[in-house]
Amino acid sequence: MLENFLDNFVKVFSSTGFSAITAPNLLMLAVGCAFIYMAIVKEYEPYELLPIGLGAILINLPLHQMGNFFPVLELNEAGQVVKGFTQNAGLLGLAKEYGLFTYNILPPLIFLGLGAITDFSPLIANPKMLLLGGAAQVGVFVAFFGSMLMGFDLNDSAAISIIGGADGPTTIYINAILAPERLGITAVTAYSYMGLVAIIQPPIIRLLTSKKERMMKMEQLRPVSKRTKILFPIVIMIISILFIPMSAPLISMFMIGNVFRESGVVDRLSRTSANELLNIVTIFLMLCIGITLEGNAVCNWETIKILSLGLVAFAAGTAGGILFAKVMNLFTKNKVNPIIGAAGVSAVPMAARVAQEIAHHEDPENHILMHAMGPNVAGVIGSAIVAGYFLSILAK
Amino acid sequence: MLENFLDNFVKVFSSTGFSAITAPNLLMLAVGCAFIYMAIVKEYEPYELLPIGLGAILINLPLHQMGNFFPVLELNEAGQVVKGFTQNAGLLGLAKEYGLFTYNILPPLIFLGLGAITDFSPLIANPKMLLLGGAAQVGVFVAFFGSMLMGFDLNDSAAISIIGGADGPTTIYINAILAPERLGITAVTAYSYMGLVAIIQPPIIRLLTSKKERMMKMEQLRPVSKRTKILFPIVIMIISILFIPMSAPLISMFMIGNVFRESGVVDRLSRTSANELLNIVTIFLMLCIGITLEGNAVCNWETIKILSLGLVAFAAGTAGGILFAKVMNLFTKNKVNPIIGAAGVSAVPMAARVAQEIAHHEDPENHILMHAMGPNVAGVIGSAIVAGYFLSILAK
Amino acid sequence: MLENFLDNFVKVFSSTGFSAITAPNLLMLAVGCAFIYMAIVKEYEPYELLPIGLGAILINLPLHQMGNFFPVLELNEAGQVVKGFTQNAGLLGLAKEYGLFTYNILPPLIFLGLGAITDFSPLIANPKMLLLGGAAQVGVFVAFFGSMLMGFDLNDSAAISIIGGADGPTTIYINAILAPERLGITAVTAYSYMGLVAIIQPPIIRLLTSKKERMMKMEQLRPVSKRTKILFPIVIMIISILFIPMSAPLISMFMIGNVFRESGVVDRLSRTSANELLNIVTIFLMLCIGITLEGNAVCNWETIKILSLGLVAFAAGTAGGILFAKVMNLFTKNKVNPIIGAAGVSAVPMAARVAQEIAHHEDPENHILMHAMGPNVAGVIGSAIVAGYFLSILAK
Amino acid sequence: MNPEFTNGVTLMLTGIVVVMAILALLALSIEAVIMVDNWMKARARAKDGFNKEAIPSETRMMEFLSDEEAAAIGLALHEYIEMQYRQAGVLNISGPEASRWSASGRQGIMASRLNVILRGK
Amino acid sequence: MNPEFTNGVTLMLTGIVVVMAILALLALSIEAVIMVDNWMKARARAKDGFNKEAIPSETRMMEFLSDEEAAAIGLALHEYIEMQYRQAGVLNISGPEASRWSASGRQGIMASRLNVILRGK
Amino acid sequence: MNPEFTNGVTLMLTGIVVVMAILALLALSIEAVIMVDNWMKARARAKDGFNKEAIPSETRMMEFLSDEEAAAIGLALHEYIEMQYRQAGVLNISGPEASRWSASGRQGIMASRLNVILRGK
Ligand code: NA
Ligand code: NA
Ligand code: NA
Repeated sequence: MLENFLDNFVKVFSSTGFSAITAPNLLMLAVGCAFIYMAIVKEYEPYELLPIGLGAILINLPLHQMGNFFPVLELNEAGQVVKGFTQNAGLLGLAKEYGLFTYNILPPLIFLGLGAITDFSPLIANPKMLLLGGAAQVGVFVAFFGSMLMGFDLNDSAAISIIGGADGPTTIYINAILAPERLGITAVTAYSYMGLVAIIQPPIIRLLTSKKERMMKMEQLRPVSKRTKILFPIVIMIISILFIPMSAPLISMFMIGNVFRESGVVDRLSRTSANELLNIVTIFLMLCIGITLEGNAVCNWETIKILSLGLVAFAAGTAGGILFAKVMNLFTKNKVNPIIGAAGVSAVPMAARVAQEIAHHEDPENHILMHAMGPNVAGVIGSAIVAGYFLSILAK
Repeated sequence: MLENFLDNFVKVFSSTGFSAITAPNLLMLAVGCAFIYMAIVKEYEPYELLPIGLGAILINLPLHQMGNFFPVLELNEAGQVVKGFTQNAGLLGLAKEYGLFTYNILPPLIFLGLGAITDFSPLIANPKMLLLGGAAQVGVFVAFFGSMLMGFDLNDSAAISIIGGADGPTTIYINAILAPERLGITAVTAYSYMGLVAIIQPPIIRLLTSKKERMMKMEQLRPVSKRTKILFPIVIMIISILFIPMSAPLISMFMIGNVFRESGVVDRLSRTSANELLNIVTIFLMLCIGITLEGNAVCNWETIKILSLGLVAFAAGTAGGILFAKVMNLFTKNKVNPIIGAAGVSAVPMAARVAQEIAHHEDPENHILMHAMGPNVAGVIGSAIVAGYFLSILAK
Repeated sequence: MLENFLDNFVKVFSSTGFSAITAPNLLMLAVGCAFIYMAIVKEYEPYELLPIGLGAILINLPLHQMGNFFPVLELNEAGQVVKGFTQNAGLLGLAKEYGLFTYNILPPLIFLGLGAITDFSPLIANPKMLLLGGAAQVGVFVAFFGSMLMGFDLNDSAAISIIGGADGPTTIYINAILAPERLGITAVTAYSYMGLVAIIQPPIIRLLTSKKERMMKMEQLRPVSKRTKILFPIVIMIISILFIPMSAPLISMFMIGNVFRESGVVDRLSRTSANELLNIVTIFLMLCIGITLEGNAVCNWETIKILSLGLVAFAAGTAGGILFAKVMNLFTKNKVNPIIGAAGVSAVPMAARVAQEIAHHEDPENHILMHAMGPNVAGVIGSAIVAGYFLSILAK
Repeated sequence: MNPEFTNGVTLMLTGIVVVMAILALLALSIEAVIMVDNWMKARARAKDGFNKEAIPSETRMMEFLSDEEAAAIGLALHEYIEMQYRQAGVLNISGPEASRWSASGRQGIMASRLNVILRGK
Repeated sequence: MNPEFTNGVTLMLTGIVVVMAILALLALSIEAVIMVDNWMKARARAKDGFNKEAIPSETRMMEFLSDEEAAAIGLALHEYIEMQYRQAGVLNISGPEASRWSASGRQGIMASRLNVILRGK
Repeated sequence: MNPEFTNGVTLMLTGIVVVMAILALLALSIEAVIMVDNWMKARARAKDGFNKEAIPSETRMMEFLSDEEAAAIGLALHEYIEMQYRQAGVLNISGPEASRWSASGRQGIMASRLNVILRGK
């Protein structure tokens, strides 16, 4: 009996996490805590970094099944089913597998909600801002080139470079298809730099613009009618998807959400897309990202490379937007303050706020926030199209 | 290198939707826009027609995967698994496949929400209104007969004729089982005629009733106690399902939602069923209906036949309700205004409003709205039982 | 033709539920109605007993498919797939199968919501209350011993004894793994006794304490800083899961929900976890529990045994908490009123209210509610750890 | 006539009969429920001396009142109840039940119903 | 240079061109939509005698008003509309449309817009 | 005694010991967290000259105030803060932080706490 008792103790203690925890796990536990600190104390992107941090802590505590998923079927080489369903899957493992890797439905759902909270008026009032949103995508292509130089293959390079799009769900969507094993790191890199945009962008803006340029005032945006606001998402959806069908999952849900919002006749659908549905999906998407950060999988040189490529992408996107704005000013009548080009990287709405703050600092009477919102939301559309382009060329 | 560059261009342009778009697609894009116009400008059933229109536009833009679904398994004739899961499924394709075709869970979920927002008091106060709700189902059987005359087989006839039930989720539920390939058209026909009920019903009502009949006043409904309101859904659920077990998916969820509502002790469940859950399910169900409207599948003579059968069903249901009310008046003491028989087709609450407006137009002192709500909600129960009856007889 | 007509009638009537209903079904229909009565009229745990009662009524009406589930695959002995998906599954059957038996994700989702509405301050202010929450788990172990005496095997004994934890989702979680065929009865037993805690506990409390003990006042709890409130769930999560990895599904979601709540920076996630998500999951979890109460499956002697073991567990847990509080008072400076030990069984917040009422009855100036909340929430943590312990030792 | 068609016609006719029969049965069941309800009300009236159930329902009264009005009326009436009604001893309202009434003015409407009864007596 | 690398470079360059071209096309389409919108507004103005669309949108006005203020203004203006505006016969507001306006003060804001027009005439 | 039964009994006893041990460890950890928290508060007090954490929490104060009252107090106090507190130079509140405070009266409660401190000095 006592023997039994001791046996049981041994059994319990050998099933504790202490036997399996590794140094990379401990490192990632610290990183998870750091994310939580950044989210709560610094308020950097708390809706992403807090659940990601919690997920990272959870997955680095060993031997539990919350992040597990075993395939519905296990086949032998004769195509015979060796094993069917198993209980041994966890809530977050299931959400990750079905929500991202197998079906990739969480990012489009996020986009439905984002569509329902996005006001495209500043962009509709000044459609050429779409070009600034496009120019900032140069960051993606520069990072793509950089990734290839660092030895990543085409799929991996595309998946990494999209970090420069500065859109979380777009980054997650394309990585879940092209480079699922690296999804956590790329998503976290994107969100971290988005949280740090107020630190990354200002020096680049100051470097590439003169004080006179930064002090440029822009005229009041023309008013936008309700009819135009309803037609805008429908037109964008039709044209984008006709040209780049692979952009449909992101663009269509984004624009459907926006029609819900602007139509004014389906208030319940619009509110639910923008609130409960968006919140529920955010909880699971971000916890899923968190549980991809298992120490033994992510502690390697590749992670360092991705972190630096992400930084290059953000910087190049910022520069691309600013320089394109300056070029555009050579050919157009209504000049734009080149600072708003930097908002084209997306990171909605932080990058637009950065532009506002710099302009406001140079001239306290100058308010360019609404003008910066144009390229800012255009950058979201731009990145979704870039993602569709990559998938058309690269996905199997 | 330049060659490569051009090659890439060719690759991109051959992957655009232009190469694959067909005339029926273009027609359905126009139809999708027309639905959106009707929803926003005319406010005809916006909660259904707006997302359906958006889904129709999306699916008629070719070559994207949003509406795709590939089965979990592909088997060869030896029962061996040739292929397992595939990434190549889209959000709405999944929702359609799992939500409707494979599991058919979206319509019962809608019914849960409808139960939580339905007040059965006018029906409880005057239970014989259930018979008017039944009489209006004659439209279903007339359309069933018409479908057979037009050469549809039994399953197809049942699936088409349920349009006369004027209940969206019931129509969708039974079509997903008996005639999935035609689901989009029947659902859209039902919702469109429901939107047009104020145009379809008045001439039939005027034709079948005299001015004196239309001016009939009805006495105040007796008050209904809370206890009766709670017992009503439980009793309806037990009896209906005992007699027609196949009506369970619709009737049980409808009545469970109503118990949540009337019990007064589970306010959180009642609110969530009636709001967030109903809204989320509506978004996906209606987008799913939209993506069944792929041009090449729906542009054919059958669609025209279904549209006319649907109209016959609505008209016959309206007539059935009115005539039965007149017959009932021959045998009962408390006479009913026969107009309220027309409300038995369901199309909650528009048909009841039509009855009110006609009566009110004949005599501005006459208010029969609450009386018309009786057959109106009874029609929902009636159609669900008809659906269960069809499934008992026909489903494999 | 007439023959056909009569044939059809026979077909319809042979498909009614009357042909298949059994005496146990009728008994369970009465039990379902009794649950609804208790929920609405007595307001005993209405959020659980009302939907459970409705589900029980539904499943005891025969021949419908709402509770059915047929596996995705049917294999022959050669591992070949004989049959794939089938339409013949019902909404609640699917929810039960995927939500509980196969994946067991509903209980952790409930815990996410509970975390977001739980205030751990009273426990943080006085951490030794955790020991009272632990001592009340003695009820689980006593019931475990009793189950073995009654001839249940180890898995069954563990699954039954967890009723003494007085936590619905924990009971459901562990039963779905260790004794799925008995899930409905154990869950219903747990919820019923939780509803009756105000009847079960007082005599035991009065038996084991003197009037003087019951009149003991406790000093004001020390204030708890926001920083501590945020660190608490993170620390609990890390330590519990490190020691008992199998407790992760319940503990991690509970604590993640609590971090959402206390962080103050993700209000949307916290609100959604605590409201819409919790409500939606409650609806389906409770209806699922209801449909496990099929008469022919549950009407047997085992059910009577489980009901008595559950009562023993509640009583022993209450006693364990009280006696441990008295022992603790021998060794500590700040004495506790031993009544609050009874709150350690969980049944949040009813058991804490029982403690308050008894103390308040002895001395109208004595308010121990907040002190009783400490062991009360500690009991939830304690039971989740016990569940993890059972699963580490017993689960395959 | 082909057999499928005949089959369809009988299916249709059976359907009409079956559906109407079930709905008629449902109507009768509801009448039965109402009878039981009335009987229970009568019994309660015989026992308590007045008819609680006959009073216009909360919901119907609420239609004519804003939330603020309901709250005001409810609170005022609750005071009245506390003072007078419980003296009348007709109902034994106390403890949590009483505080639940006063908690929200909306629930006070229930009090107003009782008030109507008292004065009507 | 290895072929994968060449491939990548051309992919990158094609990408920039394709993405910019599509965005430019989108910008042009939006301009086209705005032109159509302006033309429809002009036509409506020619037909109705005033420009409904040019008025600051509901949303924008709402920003400066609390819900209560909006409700008060809306209700007051609805009375004004009922009396004066319909005499002016510019718009044919009646029946359910009119009652929908009065239903909620928020929708009354729409009335206030028309009021601005009337007075501005 | 059969081995399954023995096994069960040891399992039960081990369980009690393990669970109590873990809960005791959790209790000790919480005490440790509280000690760290107190040490950080003390350090902050030493640095800032007053104890920010010791003030009743926002939540607790809010219980006694309606939203309107909180807003009013908050706005008034924000003015006070802007004028006086920043002169005191104890905290460096400016830019977005300051405007966030004034944005919502609820956050102004935080200002009221600082006010309490100032006056208490
Ligand atoms: Na972007
Ligand atoms: Na109907
Ligand atoms: Na417990």
